[in-house]
Amino acid sequence: MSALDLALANLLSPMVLFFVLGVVATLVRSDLTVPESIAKGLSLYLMLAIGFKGGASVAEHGLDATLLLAVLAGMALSALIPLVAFQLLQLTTGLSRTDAAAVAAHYGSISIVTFLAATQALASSGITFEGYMVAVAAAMETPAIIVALWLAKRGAPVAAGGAGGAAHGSKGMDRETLREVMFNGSIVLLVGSFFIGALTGKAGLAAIAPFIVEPFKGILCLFLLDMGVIAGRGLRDGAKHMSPGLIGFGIYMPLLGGAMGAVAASLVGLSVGGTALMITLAASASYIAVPAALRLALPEARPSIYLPLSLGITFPFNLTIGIPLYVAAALALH
Amino acid sequence: MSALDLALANLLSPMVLFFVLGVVATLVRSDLTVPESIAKGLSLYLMLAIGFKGGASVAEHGLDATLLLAVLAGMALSALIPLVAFQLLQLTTGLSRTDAAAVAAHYGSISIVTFLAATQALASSGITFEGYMVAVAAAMETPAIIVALWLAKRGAPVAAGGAGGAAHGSKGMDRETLREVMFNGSIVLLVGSFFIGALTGKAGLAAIAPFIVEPFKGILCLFLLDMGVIAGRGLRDGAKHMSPGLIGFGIYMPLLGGAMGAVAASLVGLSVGGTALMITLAASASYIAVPAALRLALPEARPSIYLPLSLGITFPFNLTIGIPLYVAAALALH
Amino acid sequence: MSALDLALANLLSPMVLFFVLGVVATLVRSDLTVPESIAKGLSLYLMLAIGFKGGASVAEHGLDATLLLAVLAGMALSALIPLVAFQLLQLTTGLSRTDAAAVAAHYGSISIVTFLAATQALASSGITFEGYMVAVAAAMETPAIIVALWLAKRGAPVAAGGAGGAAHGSKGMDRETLREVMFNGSIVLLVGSFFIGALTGKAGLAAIAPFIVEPFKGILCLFLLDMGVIAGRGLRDGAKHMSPGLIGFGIYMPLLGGAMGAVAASLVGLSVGGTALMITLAASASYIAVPAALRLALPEARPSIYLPLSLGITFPFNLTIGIPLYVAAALALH
Amino acid sequence: METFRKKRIDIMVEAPLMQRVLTLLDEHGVSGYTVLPVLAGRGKDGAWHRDGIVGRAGALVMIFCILDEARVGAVLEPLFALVSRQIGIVTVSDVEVVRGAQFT
Amino acid sequence: METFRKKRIDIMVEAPLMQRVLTLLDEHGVSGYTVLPVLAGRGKDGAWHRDGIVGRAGALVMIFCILDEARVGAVLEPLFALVSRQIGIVTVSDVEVVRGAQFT
Amino acid sequence: METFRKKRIDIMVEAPLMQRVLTLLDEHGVSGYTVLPVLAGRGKDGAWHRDGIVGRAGALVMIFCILDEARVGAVLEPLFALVSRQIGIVTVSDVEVVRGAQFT
Ligand SMILES: Nc1ncnc2c1ncn2[C@@H]1O[C@H](COP(=O)(O)O)[C@@H](O)[C@H]1O
Ligand SMILES: Nc1ncnc2c1ncn2[C@@H]1O[C@H](COP(=O)(O)O)[C@@H](O)[C@H]1O
Ligand SMILES: Nc1ncnc2c1ncn2[C@@H]1O[C@H](COP(=O)(O)O)[C@@H](O)[C@H]1O
Ligand code: NA
Ligand code: NA
Ligand code: NA
Repeated sequence: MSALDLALANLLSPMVLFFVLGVVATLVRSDLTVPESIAKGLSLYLMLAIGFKGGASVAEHGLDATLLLAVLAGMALSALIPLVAFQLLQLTTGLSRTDAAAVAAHYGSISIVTFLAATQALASSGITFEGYMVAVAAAMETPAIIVALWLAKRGAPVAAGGAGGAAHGSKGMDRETLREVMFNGSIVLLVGSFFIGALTGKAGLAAIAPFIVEPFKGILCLFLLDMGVIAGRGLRDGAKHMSPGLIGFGIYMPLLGGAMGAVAASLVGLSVGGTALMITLAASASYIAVPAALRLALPEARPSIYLPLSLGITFPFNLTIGIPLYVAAALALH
Repeated sequence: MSALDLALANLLSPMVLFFVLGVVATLVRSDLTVPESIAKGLSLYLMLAIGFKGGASVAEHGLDATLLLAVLAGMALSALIPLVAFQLLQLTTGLSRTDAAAVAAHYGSISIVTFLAATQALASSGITFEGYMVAVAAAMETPAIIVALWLAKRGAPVAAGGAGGAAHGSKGMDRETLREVMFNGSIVLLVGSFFIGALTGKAGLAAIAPFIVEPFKGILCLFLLDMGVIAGRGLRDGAKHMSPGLIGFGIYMPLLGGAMGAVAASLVGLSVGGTALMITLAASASYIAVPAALRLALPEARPSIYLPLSLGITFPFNLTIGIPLYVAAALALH
Repeated sequence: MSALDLALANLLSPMVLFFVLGVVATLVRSDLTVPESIAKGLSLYLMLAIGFKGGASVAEHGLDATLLLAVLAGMALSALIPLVAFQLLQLTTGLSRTDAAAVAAHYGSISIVTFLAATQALASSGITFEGYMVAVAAAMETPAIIVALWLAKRGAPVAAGGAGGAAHGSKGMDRETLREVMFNGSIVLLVGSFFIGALTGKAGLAAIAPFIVEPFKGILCLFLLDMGVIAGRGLRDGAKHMSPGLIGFGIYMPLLGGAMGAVAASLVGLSVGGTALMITLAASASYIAVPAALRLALPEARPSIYLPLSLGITFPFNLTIGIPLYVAAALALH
Repeated sequence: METFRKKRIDIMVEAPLMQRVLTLLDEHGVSGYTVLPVLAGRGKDGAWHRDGIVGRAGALVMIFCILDEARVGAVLEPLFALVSRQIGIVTVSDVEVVRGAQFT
Repeated sequence: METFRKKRIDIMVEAPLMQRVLTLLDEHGVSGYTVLPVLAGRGKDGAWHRDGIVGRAGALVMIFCILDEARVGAVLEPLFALVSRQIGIVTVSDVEVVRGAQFT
Repeated sequence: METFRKKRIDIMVEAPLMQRVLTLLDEHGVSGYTVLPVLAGRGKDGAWHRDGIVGRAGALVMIFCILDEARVGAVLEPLFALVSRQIGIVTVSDVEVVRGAQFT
């Protein structure tokens, strides 16, 4: 299957088209929105389903020796990518140290929905992947935040603390904030479901498959419709804050991160599918866990910069062009 | 299958019975309600599903030449029915010009849930229909509103404007309001899903069928339970505002509109199923798009008149007695 | 299948594990929560599904002569259990008369989710049960409340009235409150769906099975995750209010109630499955209908006592250890 | 623009009691009221949060009613009698309205 | 801690009209506003409840805006012109803020 | 009916910060607080809307706390220190309560 076929198949998948519908609806100023609690419910569903399926497949195929390696590689990527991103931002954009660090954190961390879309793309090309990649995804959320806070504080003491600091007199990310980041609902549900899937295995999966497997694609479409609406809003509201340099960053950074992910994947020795997912994770940018953490630990950083960039530029890029590219790259590497 | 069989089969369908349950629950003053965001989520689901399925069937059976004709016929109906309704209201009820125009708008426009119920009734009688009837439904929402506003303004200049006017100094339905009506969330999702279904066709449908096809009937039941609660509320609160003349109108107007729909359907040359749906659309009265538009463009019109009439009288009538009648009529016409 | 096998199978079922996940998430102070409207939507779904399935199975197997007997037995249990519970509380805990009566009401009434979990446990052991047990469950909700209010008033006149009283000058549970309790949303939906299932039977079930049957287990998992979060909260916040005596009561009372349920079941002559469910109903404690009623009719009783006890102690006990025990007991009795 | 002095009564009350309070307000012929959702709170009876709550018990709602100063006492007395033994609070504050006649 | 006297305008308005009101506030250069959800209410036009409502019509939202006393009149006039024929109410009350400069 | 003068502090704060604020209020021994959901808003940092938002970042909540005038300063100082660099606003207003002793 050529890269072009992949790209077309992906662009014409209901998932991507519903995302586009959401963007268009917002740009024509339609009042099409998904109520907050429905959106939250959908994301709970997605976390539960993807975690459980990952665990169940681990239970089936046994614990691949590379699991630990993959998790460590993921954490390393999550810590390294922000360093690269930070340098590039300082060179190519006029962002303040704080804002640059904040943006960097997003690209080190991951977007689980991008990950989901990639798994669907693999499935529709009949490519399997290591079930534990879900665990890798979870492990990649936090390190980037810690590194970025350290970047922000170096030579910018005033940036220290924020609400966390104020509340605890400490500097940067205090223990309380760290706890909140690591135990944020999405991660706990993802990892918890992973373990439940691993424990209950085939039988457990069979029992709830009609809920978490069959309708999954359709529910993902509805969720991506909502993501499209939010991305469209990000584009509309964020446009004025975005310099060409920043927009460029939102497009080449995922490619750069993805390349680093590819290296890590081949070092670990992942399968084609696993490689594609590792690239995708490295290329994706967070818009849930990281923003929440930064509002606590780095309040001076402007959400009006990092949210539109991650949601309005990088997410759509990965969803439409990035993923098929990453799958093609993974195929080329094997 | 005789009209009576149809009627019975319809009345004893879970859909209708759950609607009745909702009405009864409200009348015994139970606190049974569906949370707003759930109701909104369900309606998003229904729009997405019905739109997508319509598009997919168009993709499968190719673009029937009558599509354009059917859409035009629908728009004509949407524009003509209010004129008839308006005259009847002025003759048979004491409604003010403004209120009469407002009510007329509802009957020219359509109720997508009534349309859904009709498609289910057809399915259970094994009758197929043109997939593009969904597009016809979408096209019928707006014209009625424009005509009704024109009716209200003729000889009642004070009725002009409302919030729209006040905000823009224009008269009647300003461009902003028109945009809001045409791009309201439900329509955008319905039409957007229709196109996505048409683009992705069989493959797309197969991918998300476990979400939008199999559970559809059941989810519709839950939604109709909610509709029953709202209809019951409409009946309870609206009773005091409703004269016998008005109640009568709520019952004979759908029949009259349905008859006009039957004529249009045979002119266009629709199939049995298509005819039944065209009749249903003409007979149904809006309670979402139109009220929202009128609050902006015709604030003097009293919601306490048109909402109970459309929700409490006409919707239940169509759901229980109307639909089987319309299907029987369609069968008789072929 | 030995009691131990049952216990293990139950403990390792996704349902129970997701409940545990919810508890753990709360204890590590994660922000994992299910939005209120989603939780309410899920419970509407569960009521609709369980009621409908019960009705449909009654339609299929015909009206077993024991139906009426079972319902009466259930009501008797609901009225008797509070008397026993009240005595025990007065002897073993320092609770005030009012609080003791309030707690007693919860154990006389039932928890539908515990009932649901038991039906799943039966299903996975391939044990069938009388469909009308759903009706029994509904019938058991109210009597306990009336008895408990009578207990609270005897010799504690001041406890009389509350908002109900204040609003109507009457004492204890006035007619208005009684109506609210009997027509509370859950009951109306449960009973209504039961009748709809009985009316539409096999055909109706076939039509909506993809919504209410296949995904049921999975949706129950999501709901139990939420229950776990609430139970965890109950444990955390309620701990300080709970004496060892009270905690003990939360564990031996279900066993005692269950034993009374076993007697009733064998008198009625229920099947193994029916017996297990009757025991479960008797053993379960309410946390929805009863608290709401007591806030109106017995406001002096402290929710900080009865909610944590029912949600934090008895519900988890029944879900994890109780249910397999009750199934084993039912098997032993036949 | 001319405005008129009125009073605003805010009532935090348990959801199960809401209907009772609204009926009472109706009986006292207030011109209207509004109910706002409440997410979470803490009082002498401890903390609560709506998330995850299925039943109505435990959650609170906030009802506010704008009325004429002259009627405040007449409404407050029975209102307080109704909620006094319940969980909740009642506050009164000053507001100005544009349509004076609308609020009685 | 030093605080500054400001005014708070509360606007209960039908959901379909919300965007119009916010645009108007923007046009008058207020420094910001907040929209609160509303659960239910009753007024001269009868009672309503959000539960089950699918469309936006029928439901209300509550918008409040904190601004300088001097600007109240300038905002209230057109605001009232906009909502006068609609369902809804407008109230004005006193508040103190910590960052005076933030609210204009 | 006798009422007592108290102060009401309204705090609009980002959802991720909510727990911090509540903890601070607890530490200062206020008798209670209430959290209201917020639908949308606009401030110097731009506009936002809850619909569709999945994470907590970006959304705001409104916390109000009724307390004795004497304690306002003691609470406002650290409160402001906590939220000063965050998105959000703080206002103070007058209210009367029926149970004076309940609010400290
Ligand atoms: N001082 C306060 N300020 C604001 N809200 C309060 C206060 N005290 C109590 N409340 C609210 O009223 C509810 C019941 O209070 P209580 O009856 O003291 O438990 C609490 O859960 C809070 O939502
Ligand atoms: N003048 C105002 N009136 C009412 N709410 C405001 C005002 N200014 C800000 N807000 C609210 O506070 C939030 C944060 O404001 P800001 O920190 O200025 O961005 C906004 O999103 C609004 O919800
Ligand atoms: N006196 C009042 N106090 C509080 N809210 C009110 C009052 N009057 C009206 N409202 C609110 O404003 C909405 C519209 O009022 P109306 O235009 O009088 O129908 C009502 O549904 C209530 O939510
Ligand atoms: Na990344
Ligand atoms: Na029509
Ligand atoms: Na029981």
